Amino acid sequence: MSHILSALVFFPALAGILGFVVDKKSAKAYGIAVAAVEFLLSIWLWISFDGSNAGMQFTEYVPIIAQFGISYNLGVDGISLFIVIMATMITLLGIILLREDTPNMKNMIVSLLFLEMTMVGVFVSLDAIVFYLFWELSLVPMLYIIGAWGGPTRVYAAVKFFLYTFAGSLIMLVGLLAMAYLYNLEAGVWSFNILDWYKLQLTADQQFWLFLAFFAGFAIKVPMFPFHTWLPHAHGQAPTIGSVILAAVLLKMGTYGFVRFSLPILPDASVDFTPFIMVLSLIMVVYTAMVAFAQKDMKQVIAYSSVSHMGIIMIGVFAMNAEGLGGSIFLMLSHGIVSGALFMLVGVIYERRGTKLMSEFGGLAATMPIYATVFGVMLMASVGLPLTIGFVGEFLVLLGFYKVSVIGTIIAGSTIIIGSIYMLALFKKSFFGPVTNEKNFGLKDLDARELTALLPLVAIVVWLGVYPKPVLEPIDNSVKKLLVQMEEHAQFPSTKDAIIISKKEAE
Amino acid sequence: MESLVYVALFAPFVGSMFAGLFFGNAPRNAITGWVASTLLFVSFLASVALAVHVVHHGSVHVTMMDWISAGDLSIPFGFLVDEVSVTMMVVVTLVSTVVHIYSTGYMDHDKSYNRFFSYLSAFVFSMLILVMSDNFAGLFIGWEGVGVCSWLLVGFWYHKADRPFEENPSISPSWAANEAFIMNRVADLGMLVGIFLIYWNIGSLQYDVVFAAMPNLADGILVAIAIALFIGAMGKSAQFPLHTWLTDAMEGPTPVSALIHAATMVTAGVFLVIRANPLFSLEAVSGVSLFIAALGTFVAFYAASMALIARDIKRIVALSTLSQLGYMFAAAGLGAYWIALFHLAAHAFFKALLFLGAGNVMHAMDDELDIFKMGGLKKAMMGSYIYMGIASVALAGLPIFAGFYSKDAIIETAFNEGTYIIWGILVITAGMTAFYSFRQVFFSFHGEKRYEALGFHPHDMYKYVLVAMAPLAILAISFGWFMDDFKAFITKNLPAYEMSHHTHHWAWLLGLIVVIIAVAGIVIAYKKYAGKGANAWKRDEEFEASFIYKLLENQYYVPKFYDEFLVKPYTIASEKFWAIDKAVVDGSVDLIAKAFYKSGDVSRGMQNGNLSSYLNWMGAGALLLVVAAALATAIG
Amino acid sequence: MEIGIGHYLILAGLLFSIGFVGVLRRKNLLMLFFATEVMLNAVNVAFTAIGNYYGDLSGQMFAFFVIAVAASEVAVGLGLLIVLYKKYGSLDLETISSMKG
Amino acid sequence: MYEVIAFYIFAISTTILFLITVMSKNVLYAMTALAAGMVMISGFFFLLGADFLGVVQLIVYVGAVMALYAFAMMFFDATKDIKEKHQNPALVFLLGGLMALVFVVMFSAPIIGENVQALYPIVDGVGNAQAVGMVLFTKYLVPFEVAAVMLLVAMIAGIILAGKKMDYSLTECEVSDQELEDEILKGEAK
Repeated sequence: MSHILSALVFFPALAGILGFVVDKKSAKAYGIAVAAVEFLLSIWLWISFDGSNAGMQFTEYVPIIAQFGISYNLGVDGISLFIVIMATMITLLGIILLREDTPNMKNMIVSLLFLEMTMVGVFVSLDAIVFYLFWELSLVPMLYIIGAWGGPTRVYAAVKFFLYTFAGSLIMLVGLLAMAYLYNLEAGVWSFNILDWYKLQLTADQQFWLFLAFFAGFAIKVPMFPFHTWLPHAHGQAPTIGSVILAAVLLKMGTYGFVRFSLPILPDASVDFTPFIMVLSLIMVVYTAMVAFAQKDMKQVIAYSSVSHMGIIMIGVFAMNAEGLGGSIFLMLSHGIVSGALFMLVGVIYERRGTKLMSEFGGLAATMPIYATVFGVMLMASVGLPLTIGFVGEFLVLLGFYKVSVIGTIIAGSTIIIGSIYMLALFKKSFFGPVTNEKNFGLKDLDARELTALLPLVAIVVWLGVYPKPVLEPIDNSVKKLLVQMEEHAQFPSTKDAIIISKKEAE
Repeated sequence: MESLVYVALFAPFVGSMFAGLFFGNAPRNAITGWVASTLLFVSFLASVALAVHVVHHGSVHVTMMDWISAGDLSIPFGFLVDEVSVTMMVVVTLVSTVVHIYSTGYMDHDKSYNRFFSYLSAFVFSMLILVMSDNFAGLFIGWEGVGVCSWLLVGFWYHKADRPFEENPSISPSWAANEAFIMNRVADLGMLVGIFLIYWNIGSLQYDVVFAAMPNLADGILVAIAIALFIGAMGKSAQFPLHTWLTDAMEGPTPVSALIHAATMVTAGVFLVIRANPLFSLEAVSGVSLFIAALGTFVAFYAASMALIARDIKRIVALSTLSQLGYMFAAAGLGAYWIALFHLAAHAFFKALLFLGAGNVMHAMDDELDIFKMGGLKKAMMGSYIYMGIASVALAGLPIFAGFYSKDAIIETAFNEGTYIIWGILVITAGMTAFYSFRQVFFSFHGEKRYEALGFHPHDMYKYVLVAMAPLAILAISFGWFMDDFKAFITKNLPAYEMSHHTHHWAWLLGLIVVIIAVAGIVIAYKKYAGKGANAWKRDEEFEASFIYKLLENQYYVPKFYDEFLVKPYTIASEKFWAIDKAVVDGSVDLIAKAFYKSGDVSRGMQNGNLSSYLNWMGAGALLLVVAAALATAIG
Repeated sequence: MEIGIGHYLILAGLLFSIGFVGVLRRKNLLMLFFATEVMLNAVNVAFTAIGNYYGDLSGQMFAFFVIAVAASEVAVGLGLLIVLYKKYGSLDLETISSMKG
Repeated sequence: MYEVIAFYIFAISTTILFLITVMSKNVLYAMTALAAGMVMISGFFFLLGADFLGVVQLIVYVGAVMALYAFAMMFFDATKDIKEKHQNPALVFLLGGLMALVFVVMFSAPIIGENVQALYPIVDGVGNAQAVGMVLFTKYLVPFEVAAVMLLVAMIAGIILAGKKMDYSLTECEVSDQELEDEILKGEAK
């Protein structure tokens, strides 16, 4: 099965095209079936993945435009493997959670399957052009999902989402092309292969500008402060499934971009930019957490909390040691699962009540105990309670970042305080207290469909919180290799000092 | 022995999961309570067996599996059962078992009976992880775990509505739960920083490795680690200024207060300091240790002063807990770790007993907490009266009872260390302790039956519950008798703190002073509050209007201060930030979009359909091009 | 005094400007065409002068093509003018404003 | 000297004639002035040694194009003065004046690139028509053919546009014939 990655990428797309001819009534079943097959494929990928091999596996290489070095080049390592699995899993669960009476179900399924293709494609492509193609293509189905199934101001939100991220990624494209040009100058041949770029030595000036170009694309996607404002709009208007995938997977593309492009290709600039990134990320962590506290709408709280958590991921990426970087990749997974689940949960209550305002609720714990329990578990994972998935990543990131800046770690660590402030405030306002709104009295608790979507996430939250090793180990191996590469690749002694290679690797 | 460790650890977990099966709206199921209690008893037996094993064969160390390993970091789920942790285990499981059995009676009529046992057992599980872990990360798991369980249990009656601060200083159970959780998180951050410091300076989080490497570290780092860890301890053990959550946590059901907020969880901070004694006893961190002792002494006095006038029966007990935690920290800070641990254990017994007695009173009085509305309950509740009496005597530190030995040892330590100010304050506090604990006893059990006018019909707890409380009562009386055995046992692991010869010489006098002051406190309380008829207590309006009374009643205005200077500014800042986010950050993005729209709007005027004006525009453009060409020629 | 390229170019520039003014001020389409013819001729003079100056025939070639283009433009343009005149009964630009945006 | 005099005569006359073309209110005057100006322009070509171009100018422009204009004029009422509304005429002259000024300044500056080499040099001893033919049918063959096609297209377009069946619009097919006729009648009434 040497083409498993191609299968992973294109199976959903092909199935999506076929989906146009599927009967309307069976569209959801079809979607579940396809997503399940895709998910099983990704699980198979994991099973056949060699955890001890830190390099790229299952690589496929087909030249597309040979004279410009553009090729169809796929591969997966410990860093991308689990994000792919998470993407397929979240898509599957998201489709399961879709209501039967969703309007235009067929279109929804088809766009979700196309979205799945682009998501998987982004994380497995090793060619900058192919990467960019998937990157931009992912905007289209999401634009459609927000614009077609969203709330009252969906068009504004969708256009803002599209234009904002698109503007950033165009700058990134310029960076990618400049990178290829510089590679051509240096090596004499054209190549868009990321692995080739890893070997390229660039001057400090070139690295500086290239970093900024990449930064524009990735930072808007993450989204970093102050480029985050498209996110609350998008989340506020997107349908549940849109928010789930947006928060769980699409945001990770930004941080993944930093890990895959900025760090190894531009090690010196990455180290030089660390204070800058740190300041932005810390503002992101504290400021957006405070903004989240001020929200009246449950979904907005979670949207802003997403931004806040992405800040933690960002500082982990720039911790320049295996603990921080590995932790931040793990945190990408955990944030995907937890925020995905939280958005699903908000969607559940929104379906029942047609509102997301916290003031409309209160005392839900009494009327919907199972719902409250699942929400509580996800809340605890979100605030980083040990033995939930949220803690492992957050702990490692903060631990790793300590080496970069003590003050920064303390400020970032305040996330465990302010994170619990807004989350507990949300929980108290919606779930605790007497039931004051009579509309909340007869609310149904989670039904079978919702439980099918949510319980696997709860199980994963606990499983990876207690025993993260199967996931953490491949990540750790690849991260260590990445750091070694960075260190060898770095030109300035100060960079080499900043990158900490774990002792085992150093030997 | 390994299996015993796992039995001790996981029995409560199984109980919690079992109770959890009857979650949700499932009707009350008496089995859950009994299964959970039985499993806890099993855990207790295993702990005792382990204790016996430790006495004879030394400590047991097991590693269950890897938890987190990334980079050079490797954290296993490892459990260490040595003298210190086995003491904690026995205390925790014993008190927990009693509280569980008590709860089957106390929570009898609560509709969330199953949920309660699920939470309570989960708490015990977390607490056991906390004390048994062999590394700081594992400790942190338990640390946060008990925090969550405390959150769940304090907010157990989440359906109660918020009330204004003036009416109920704790506002509501859910509010108190959140306060407790968030305030603990503040301290947890300190703890995390301590863990990071340890990891990056030593490279491991295992206790044995860390403590072995401690003496080789630079002084500054040691001090930093000590401060960071102590900040963590301050949160969990509710030391000033992170103390306000403890009294508010009394919103939880009384068994919870007895177990979590008196006997076990709040002592976790003391446990941490004891556990990290190789660090805190280093010369380099003596300043921090002294600070710990001073802070403990301050808190002991501070809390006792508030207890003097408190009217809420649970608050009085909570404040006395706070005060006793201060004693423990004083001992630990002065280097007498084993005495601190001893007081911790003794305190766990008598304070749990006291709380459960208070719970009985509440149960009898239909959840009335105001002692001004009680009085003369002795007849109706003889059993509870005896228990409360025993516990209060122990707390007051009268001879024979457990508190006498442990507290006296702490006061003696303060004298021995030459810290006479600490000694003096601790002695005065001992008198205050005796006064307020008996004030509460006399108020509720002696004097006029004030409740009759209010229409209460008190009745004592179920018999089996009272029987179940007996072990605590016995230990509250007798635990002190085993002081020397305990010392011999525990000092295998902890530094053997010995009184100097000089102090030893004066020990009888010191003890006498403490006892006299304590007895004086009791006598005053009796005079004031136990009288009947003409001697009956009357409210002293003048005193209640005085500044000191107001100060104490408002807890030195600390909650007010937090509300005014932390909560409100934070809320306002959050709102402001949100406004900024919408107006400035998002606004500037929209501004770009609007600029494009506007330019389109403006330039649309050119498209007026008049060819002639199009030509004019074209001409202007052509002119521009020509000028540009001319300039280009001129320049280049 | 010799007539150099500068003279021709300046003259061409002036003629072009005259045509330019015509284009700008004329509202009658036919007159507009005249003005454009003036501009084209001015450019032709410039092309030829430059070609002569460099001793290169390309200048003349361009002039040829310009003439060809002008001829076809007149052919098509006049046809359109007739259509317009039939439709609006006038060649005044003020009356023809169907392109209003 | 003779060349200088010729140049200035031609220059002054073309300028005046073209100014008349641009400023005149009468179509007939304007066209006549244009035709005369073009004749004068051909004088420059002869002066510059582009004999063939001069002849082409005379034949094509003064002959064919002007004839076309003359015929076209017959459709319109050429004897009446044209009424034009001039909004801000000052601006027009300002723009034109600026344009002229820029050109004068630009061209009176020393020419740069004196050493440009001729790609298709004028060969001495060979007649201009012959030389032009050589270049036109070798290097510029493709553009020449394209120009030929273009002229053909223009011819057909001109015929169709001005052709007899012009009583309905080519662009507004959806408008019914009746409406169109009404509109035309209205236009004629004006």
